[in-house]
Amino acid sequence: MGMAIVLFHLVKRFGSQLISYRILLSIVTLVFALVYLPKPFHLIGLILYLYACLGGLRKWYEGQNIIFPMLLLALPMLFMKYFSIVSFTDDNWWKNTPGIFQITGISYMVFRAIGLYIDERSKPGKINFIDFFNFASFVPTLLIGPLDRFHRFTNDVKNGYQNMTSALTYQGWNNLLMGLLYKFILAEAIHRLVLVHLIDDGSLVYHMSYMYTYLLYLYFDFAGYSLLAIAFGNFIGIHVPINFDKPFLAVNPKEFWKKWHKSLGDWLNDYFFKPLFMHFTKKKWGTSIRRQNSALFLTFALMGFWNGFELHYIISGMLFGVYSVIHNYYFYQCKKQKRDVVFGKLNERWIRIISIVIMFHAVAFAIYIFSGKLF
Amino acid sequence: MNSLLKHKLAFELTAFLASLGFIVIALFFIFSRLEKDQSEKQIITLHVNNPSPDRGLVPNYTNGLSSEMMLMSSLSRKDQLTLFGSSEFSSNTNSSYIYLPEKLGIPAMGFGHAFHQNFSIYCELLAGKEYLKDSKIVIFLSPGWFETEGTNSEAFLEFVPPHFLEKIWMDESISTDYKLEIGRFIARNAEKFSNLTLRMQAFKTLYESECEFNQAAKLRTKLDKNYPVFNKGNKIKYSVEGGAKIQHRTFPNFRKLQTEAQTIFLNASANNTLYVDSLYFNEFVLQPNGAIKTGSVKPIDKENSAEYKDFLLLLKLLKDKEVNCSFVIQGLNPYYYTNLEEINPIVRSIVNELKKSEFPYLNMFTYRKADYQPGSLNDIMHLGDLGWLQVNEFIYNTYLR
Amino acid sequence: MENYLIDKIEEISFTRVEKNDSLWESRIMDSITIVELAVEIEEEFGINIPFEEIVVENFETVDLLMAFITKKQSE
Amino acid sequence: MKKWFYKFLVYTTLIIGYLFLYVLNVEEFIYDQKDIQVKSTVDFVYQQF
Repeated sequence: MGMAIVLFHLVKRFGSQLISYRILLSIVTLVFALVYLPKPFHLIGLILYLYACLGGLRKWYEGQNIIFPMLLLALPMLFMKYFSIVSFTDDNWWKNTPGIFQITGISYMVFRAIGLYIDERSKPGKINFIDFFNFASFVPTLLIGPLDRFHRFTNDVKNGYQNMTSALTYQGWNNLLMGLLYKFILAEAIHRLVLVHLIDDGSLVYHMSYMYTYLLYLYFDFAGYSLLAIAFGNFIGIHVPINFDKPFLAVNPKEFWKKWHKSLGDWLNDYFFKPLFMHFTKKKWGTSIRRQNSALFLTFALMGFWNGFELHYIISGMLFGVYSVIHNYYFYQCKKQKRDVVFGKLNERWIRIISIVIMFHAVAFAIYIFSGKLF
Repeated sequence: MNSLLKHKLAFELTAFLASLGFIVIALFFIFSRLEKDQSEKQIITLHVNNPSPDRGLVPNYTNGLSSEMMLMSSLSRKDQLTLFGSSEFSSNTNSSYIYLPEKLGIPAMGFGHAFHQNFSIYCELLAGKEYLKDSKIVIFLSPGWFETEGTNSEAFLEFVPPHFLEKIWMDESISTDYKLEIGRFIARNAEKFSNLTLRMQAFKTLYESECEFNQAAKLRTKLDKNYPVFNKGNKIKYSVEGGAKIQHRTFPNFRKLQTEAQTIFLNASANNTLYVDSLYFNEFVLQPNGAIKTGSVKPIDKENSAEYKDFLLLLKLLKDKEVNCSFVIQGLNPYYYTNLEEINPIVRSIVNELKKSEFPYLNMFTYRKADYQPGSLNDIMHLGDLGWLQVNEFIYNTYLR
Repeated sequence: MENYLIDKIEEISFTRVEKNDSLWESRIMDSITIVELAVEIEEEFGINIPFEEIVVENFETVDLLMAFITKKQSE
Repeated sequence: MKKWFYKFLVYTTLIIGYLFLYVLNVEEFIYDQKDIQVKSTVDFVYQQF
């Protein structure tokens, strides 16, 4: 990683006329994949599949309905998630197929491809393969995000060398420090000093302490990783979008998803919730509030399925759905009746504090389900 | 832009250097305080309630403090017998640690199970060094031990718990030579442990430094600081309580009891001519095809036997500390083993060493069928009722007449 | 058109709205109500709004919204 | 100044965390039971010699 950054800066200084930024990025990505990733050719195969699907869809698919394109693009990922829960006992030819779909970063690449398809579908012109390759397999964000947008990312790549300013590098340095602190110090300390030493005696105290410790661990580990990804992006002139922003200060589920894994929340909102809810609204199914709630619930249930087809992921996704539904119903009633239906005339600051406390515990519980400790 | 960058660089650098400086000063401060604490001797006293039973068997010390305390209190009680042995410590009612307290009212505790060999006994005695004076100790030797490569790593972990290692390390009255032996053992078996604890590492480093630079004593003080486990205290002390004395009741007629035991055994082993308990014979000796299994032993070269070296080491410690110790050399069944004369030399060497050191011993080993007393072993190698009664008689004669 | 839009926004968001209010910034509209508004507009003006165009840039103020509708109608 | 102090704190935590977690392996002397977790690689079977 460090070598790549140095390389980018050297080329910027001495060879920016010889080789364009996007080609350089592709080469570096390719070398990285070949040297460090366990299955580089699977990865390239997946990118070719996604690119071919995108091209085909743009050329021949005229419909406005996005279900077919989404399923087509998500097919490899669905296989992967499915194969991870079934076990193959009988000896037949497809015994070894699951391995083909276990590719590093497959989920995020599929998500990027779907986002790209929807964003660009009304715009004419061909999508350049190099651009697509760079976007889909951008190394810092390959594994666990954040999810970027094609248009934004390609713009950054276009101005790659100009973007590599000292200001952005400094921003990257700050992100790097925080990322190291979160992932390698705080998350590591929580994991090594607390989490693995909790003694499972089956008591409520154990499960409670595991719940909060795991939440903190997950946050610092995940947010730290995101920060590191952002930092490495920044060092080579890419403004990777932020993913975490003090999520435990969120007062409601809606705000929480703007602060916790924001790029996934936005993705789900833009490409799943919005079309789904629009479809419901056009069909005039039930009342407005019922439509809102069903769309919300389904979105979060999908998120659960996306994490994996295991029961604990699905239940935890649905739980987040239920939180959002409850909050949305409350919010709707407040607006309709023009008063706070739960807190009444309570001091604004107190409402805020109470909301934060409730939200934190609700999240802790859902993440605890997510951890798979309970079932 | 450039001035902005300079400003930010200065900002980062000062923050970094300030924190570095802060940490260095803090560490310096903490270490200087630690140094002071070191000079004040600190004694950690380990204590458990009611640690002084007068009978029973402790198979190993993995139960933590309470099992360690059993050993220490047994060693510290001068009226009590402390028995170290291995696989013969089963639940035979005539086992010394059962028979002596129950029938004769003499407190006795057994320590060990299979694989409890010379080296772990050596470490246990070192850990209990301050209680050794006048302790009554009986060590049960098995000829089979000397065929092994010495105490194995698992047995070491079971019989030499962290407290023992720490106690040995901290005890300045134990000479470095004794400690080096533990380091030698750990170094030799290093790859047989999944990883070494800091304490084990310290012993190993001590040994290796002695091998290379011949300066273990100097290094020790340094190691004390390098291995923070030892910084918790300078000394470990077990707080032991003496229990009530039991008076022995009668002088038993061992001759008569032994004759009775032999008669019972001959009936119980009637299905074979090897003088092996019938049930054992059917299960282990008789082959499915009707053939009778025999055993053989490997000749032991005492110069190269790790176990024999461990035995000499143990003997040296016992002599050094003037322990009131005696030995039982157990036999093997010459009807089952066909070439016992092969290990007769090493048994003779053991006996010679014991004679030289003037420790009382009972030698039950013989390679001649004619000298073998049927019933002294229940099977091919474990003491039977007759054997235990002979041992009990020996202990009684040694310590109580 | 302007009056219709303001009426609809007020109906959906249960809030009083002025012509120059920034709908998103001041939290009058959110990701849910913005979709409801878009569907109402589709029906009223007979245009088709792909969901990916329901974004803040097009819906931030009543003025922007009017420009967007006009553009869509002319397509 | 506030920002500077924040940065100072970040650096300090990073350095101390690094020392404790990666140089000293602090859990080894916080959790004493680690000694018991050491396993022998020799299979221990209660067999007769």
